[in-house]
Amino acid sequence: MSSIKVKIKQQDLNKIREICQAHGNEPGELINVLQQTQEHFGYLPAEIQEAVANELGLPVAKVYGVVTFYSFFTMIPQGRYPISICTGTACYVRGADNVLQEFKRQLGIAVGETSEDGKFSLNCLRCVGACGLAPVVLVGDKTYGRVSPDGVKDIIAEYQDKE
Amino acid sequence: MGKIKSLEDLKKRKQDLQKKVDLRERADHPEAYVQIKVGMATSGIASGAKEIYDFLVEALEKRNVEAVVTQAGDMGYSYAEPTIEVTKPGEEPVVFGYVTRERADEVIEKYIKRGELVDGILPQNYRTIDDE
Amino acid sequence: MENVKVTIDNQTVEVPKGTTIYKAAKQIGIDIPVLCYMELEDIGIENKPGGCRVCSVEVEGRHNLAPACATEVFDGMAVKTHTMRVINARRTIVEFLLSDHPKDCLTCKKSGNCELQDLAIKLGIREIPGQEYAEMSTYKTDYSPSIVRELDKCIMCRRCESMCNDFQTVGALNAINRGFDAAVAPAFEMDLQYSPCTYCGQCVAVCPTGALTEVDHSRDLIDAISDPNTTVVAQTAPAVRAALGEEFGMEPGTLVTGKMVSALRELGFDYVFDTDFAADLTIMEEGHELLDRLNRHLQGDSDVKLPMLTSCCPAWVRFIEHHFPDMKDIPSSARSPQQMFGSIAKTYFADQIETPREKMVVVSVMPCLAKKYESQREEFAEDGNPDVDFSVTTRELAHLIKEANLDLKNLSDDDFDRPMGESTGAGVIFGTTGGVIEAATRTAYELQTGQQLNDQIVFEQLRGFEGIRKANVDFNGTPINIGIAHGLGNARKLLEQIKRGESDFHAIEIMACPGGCIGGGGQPLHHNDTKILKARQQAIYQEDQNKPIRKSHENPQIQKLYKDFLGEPLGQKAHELLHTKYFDLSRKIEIS
Amino acid sequence: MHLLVCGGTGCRASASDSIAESLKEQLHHHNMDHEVQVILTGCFGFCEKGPIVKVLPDNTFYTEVKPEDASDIVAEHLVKGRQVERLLYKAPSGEQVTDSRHMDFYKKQIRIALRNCGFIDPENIDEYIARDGYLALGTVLNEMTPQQVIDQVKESGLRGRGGGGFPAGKKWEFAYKNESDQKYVVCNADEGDPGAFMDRSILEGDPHAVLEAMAICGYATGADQGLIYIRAEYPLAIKRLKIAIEQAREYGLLGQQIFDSHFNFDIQLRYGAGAFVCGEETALIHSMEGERGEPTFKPPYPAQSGYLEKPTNVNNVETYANVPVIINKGPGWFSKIGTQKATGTKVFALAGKVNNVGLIEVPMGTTLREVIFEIGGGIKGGKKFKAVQTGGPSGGCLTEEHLDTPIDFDNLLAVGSMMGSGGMIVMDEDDCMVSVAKFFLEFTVEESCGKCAPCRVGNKRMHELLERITQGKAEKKDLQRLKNMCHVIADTSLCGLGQTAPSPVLSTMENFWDEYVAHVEDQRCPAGSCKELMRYEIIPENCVGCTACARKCPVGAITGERKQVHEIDQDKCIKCGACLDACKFDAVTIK
Repeated sequence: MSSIKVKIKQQDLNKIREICQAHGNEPGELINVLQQTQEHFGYLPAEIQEAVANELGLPVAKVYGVVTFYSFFTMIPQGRYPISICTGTACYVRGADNVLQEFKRQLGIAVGETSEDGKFSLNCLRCVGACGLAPVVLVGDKTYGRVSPDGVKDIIAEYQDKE
Repeated sequence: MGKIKSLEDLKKRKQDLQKKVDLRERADHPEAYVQIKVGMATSGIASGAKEIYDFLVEALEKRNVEAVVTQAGDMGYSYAEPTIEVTKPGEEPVVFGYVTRERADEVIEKYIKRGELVDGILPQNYRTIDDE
Repeated sequence: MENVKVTIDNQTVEVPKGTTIYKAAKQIGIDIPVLCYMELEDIGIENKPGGCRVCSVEVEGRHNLAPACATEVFDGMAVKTHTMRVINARRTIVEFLLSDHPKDCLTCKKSGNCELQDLAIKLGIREIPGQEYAEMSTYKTDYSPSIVRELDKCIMCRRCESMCNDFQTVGALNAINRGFDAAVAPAFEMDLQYSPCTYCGQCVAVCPTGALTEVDHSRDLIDAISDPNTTVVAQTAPAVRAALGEEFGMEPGTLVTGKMVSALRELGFDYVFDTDFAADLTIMEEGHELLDRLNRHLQGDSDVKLPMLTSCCPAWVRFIEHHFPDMKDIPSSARSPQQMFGSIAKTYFADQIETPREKMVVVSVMPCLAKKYESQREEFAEDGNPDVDFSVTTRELAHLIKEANLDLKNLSDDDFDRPMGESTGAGVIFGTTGGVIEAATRTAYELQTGQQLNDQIVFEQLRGFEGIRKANVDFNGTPINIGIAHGLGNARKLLEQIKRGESDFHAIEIMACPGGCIGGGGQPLHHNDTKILKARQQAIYQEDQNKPIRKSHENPQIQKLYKDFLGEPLGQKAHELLHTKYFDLSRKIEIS
Repeated sequence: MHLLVCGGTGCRASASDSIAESLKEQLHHHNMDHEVQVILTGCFGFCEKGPIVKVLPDNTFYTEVKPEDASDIVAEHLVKGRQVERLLYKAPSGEQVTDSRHMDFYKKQIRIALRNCGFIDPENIDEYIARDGYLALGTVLNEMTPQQVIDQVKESGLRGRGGGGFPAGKKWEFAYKNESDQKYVVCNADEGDPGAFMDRSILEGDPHAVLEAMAICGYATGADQGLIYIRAEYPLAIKRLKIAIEQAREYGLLGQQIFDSHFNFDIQLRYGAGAFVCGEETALIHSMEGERGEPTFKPPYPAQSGYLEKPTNVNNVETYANVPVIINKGPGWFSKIGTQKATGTKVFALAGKVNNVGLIEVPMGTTLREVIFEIGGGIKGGKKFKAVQTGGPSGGCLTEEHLDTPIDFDNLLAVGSMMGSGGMIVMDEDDCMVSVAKFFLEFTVEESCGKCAPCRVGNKRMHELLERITQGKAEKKDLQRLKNMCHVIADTSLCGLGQTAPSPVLSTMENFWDEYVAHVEDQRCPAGSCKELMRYEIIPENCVGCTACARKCPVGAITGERKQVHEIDQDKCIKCGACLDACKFDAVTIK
């Protein structure tokens, strides 16, 4: 019998330690720590959560419980061009669902998934506060307003050939 | 700027900073201030309206007159350009024609400050959207 | 304390301020159904998430229904617990719960003992509208050595989460996901065996449904007994006899030792022995180890590890291996009674009856789920043949007895077989918190001082129900400080004291379950009534009192065992067969 | 002159940053950098026509401005004094509006919470101070006792703007009266209502107002620590808050011995990670403590045992934003605005099928009609008004007959909706009310924390049933069952999220019963929006076989030879409507 070993890269562990220490290794800072950790790594895979749990002295089950509670946290790496469709009410009544369906169809992935080539990931978000431009789609930081299902193809094409 | 140590300090600081937003403050409630419109259509500019406009903004501030100076389009008095329309709070607008820097100075000192009439008043022949 | 008057279903009752509607109603015999609510009095655990809403009642002047379990009464409050509005709500909620619950009651381990099933029966639910198209949560079933998790059956009562985190501080289980997908599970939904779970089984003990159950070995048992070529040997833990009767409608605290022996014989066991015998053996080893450490300490040996911690409880052992691996040399190296029994049965006794160990099946009947796992630990086997083949719980035994149509109540009182059925009162009290250390004290005292205890055989200062107890026993001029903890959260407190160098204990007994083994995860379900645990404790002490011999070292069969086979306590053979070592099982972050 | 460029999220999304930059460049080019100041402000509210550039002092209101328009604005308007007509706002009547004060959109509004939004540079504390910023805090610390502050807030009648409408002063008093060595003031900025962005706009446009109010609340309740719980998805608001906190500390308006008093107060940010339920104050507190954001049973209330089990006052952004004004202008001034039971104003995020989408602030008691048809400029595209949804997922859909209801907390409740945080979505004849209910339920199902059974399972079941209705698979008796589910979930859920989750369903059943019945009995969607109840078909007589539809069909569901009648494979059809748009011969029809 032996201990359970969680493998992680030295530089990743250093980064996690740095983030945890910046928050005083306080268990109460878990969410802030996870925010920064995800900001750095792009997502929160199991070994990262294990390391955070270890640094903060928390059961990893608890860290996982928190990660799976908040929609902001993800265990799946995001695409290089994360696509977010606003599904706030204003966008909904102006046809966001049709736009979403079209993205799903064209990319062949479901919400919360990343395309196989790692290029695109698809997410929904609630109200970006640009209701005047509804329906709104975000690709990374760039905002597309008054998007119609017809326009989806063009948005994807804009990134398809980029690296 | 350093720390604000007391309420007095804050009030003083506010006084000093007031000018930063005065223009916007007045734009929100122009009726409470002296409003001056400078006719600045192409012909107005050609006859020197821009200089008058600049002069008014500067002079009013220097002389501590709370006023709103705005640019307006063609006022319909092409013959008398440059023209300015002055509305004092609660009073009817008065339009002055052939305005030069000297005349503008006179308008401020006599009409706006003391309420005396000066030469060059033009008859009013239009209504603004405000009146409706 | 200020009292308030409250009217419940037109009856007025006066209760202390701060009492909940549920408790006030209970006082006047009004039964409000609950599902998630759990209060374990005496051990300070209250699970009150207000989650199931089954206890909803109508409070005059309130716009919505109030959860009786969480709502405190106020003076002049008027409550109705069974209006049509309440009945409709309650039934609708249970329909909701059932709509997301498997309907495999026929084969579910919890059938007949399931709080959700009871409620469905009570509310007369006959159909679940919309079931045809209702999406159901699905999770993979997780089989660990001790515990089966079928999360499809989880109703999010959070009782297991409370036990695992608040009471045990193990942190293996936590609520995960949210909304309809929410459940209670280990991190990343990993199997329990990779989690820090200690297999204490307290999650199973409180689970209202079949989401958390024990690994069932009754099929293996039937197979073993049915095989004419194997000799099947039973050992029964002390706490089993104090609880088995409950499964047959007897009062909690009824001792059924003799009837249990009859039943086991009837079921076809070839030998019915007693784990108590091995408990006496444990005391011989552990007691000597304690004295050895103590005397070295008194002689100024600074390397000696004190306090010595008991090691009978496998959940506790796994806890220290997982959570305090740097302290793994503090517990006694003595194996638990179950494992000592196994290794003696398959050597000493196997020789006596001239049966090779492969042909012998040792079955333990335990109040415990961690014992299932313990019997499977690699170090307790020889050439792949385990010392204890498998372990069944009190509940599994009860099922088998019922299956065999045996009327436990009316069975004769039989005695255990010899040699390994001989035991003392000291062996019996292993079944309750404080018992191991009391048994050890009885022996250590006499061995150390050379004086007989006679009438002072009972150490009242070691008994009780508080989570952490401290006592001082005068070993004829040498004061010995003893600590007792039940519940791993309490154990953690003592361990942290030791770690900080603030502990002045010489010996500490630790049991993972509330009340010790009597409150084990394999016992008949107490359904949150801790009075049952106290009754079982009394039964254990009663059994001790009834025993003609009450000190382990006076057990004649133990004396014979040492003389004929083992030699000296802590001797070479004893070390080989009766001692063990501990491992570092903690999670380690390693650089890849 | 001042050029105000809207820097709210909506306008920034359309590059208002670059507009400001281009304007500065152009000014430099024309040598006017000294006379004209460019200020990037908070939200103007008129998001429909963003990005907005406003020229002061003449109030010229340029809409839908692009960075390349900067040269015209400077060269024409500023240099030559001619308004750039093509950028002026055109009212729905077609008339050009030259001065923003004459826009219907602004006419009925009174801006208290939004007083500085679109007016000052939110990243400059001096501009806030110039607008009487921190005067209220100074006054309170110098001249008032905590009880007097509480009394003023009580007297003003200010009620919580986050949803429930609980009197703010009363709440402060509870926290004040619970003695403790440590107390906290929390600002709930976890706006998660789909279609609401007023809190974000206030934080982006006037962050100091919230800081000042929190400090006032800290003084009144006896707290020296403030926490702002803000959605991590609000990067701009976070940035501006951080700047504001830094500036306030520099000026000594946060920190030790503020205004030379014994009062210390500082503020930290805590980030929400995407859970709507964290708008509920106990859930919010758990989230701030690093836990899952699950609500707990009240009592104890946060005022008794909140953050780290210490007395805690929680209010939302808009509530706080009103406080400095109440102190400065007096509770009497404030309580004269609005109605007797609901004083002051309310900010709404007006969106959906109205002409003027945007952020508005109106006195309580303004009617829905005034908001939708005057401020909102009526229904887009001349369609017919059908319903207005207030209160987000907790609220309901109101109809024509409710349009003259004066908006306040109690009135909206009485007609089956609620104020909520201020989302107001207008719907027209094309919106199916069952689908709208389903949309909100989908949101609730996704956002339910899963703690209590009625919300966790019940809402899921309701959503499934609504789905069946929109697919024409439900029976009449299901409607009765749906109603019962609504009542039980509302009656038994643990927190406000679950208790109000059925409101969108109940209110649409109440107001649009026939529409439900049509789906169930005739398998028909009267609004023509439920896809499963729709069929696209080709009218053979009209089809000329031009192949336009087949080429446009994204799933290849249309077959047919050139110059032959085409056909739609119903199994493949995803009902996107591309064929209908493509056909020039009216040969495609919806059945």
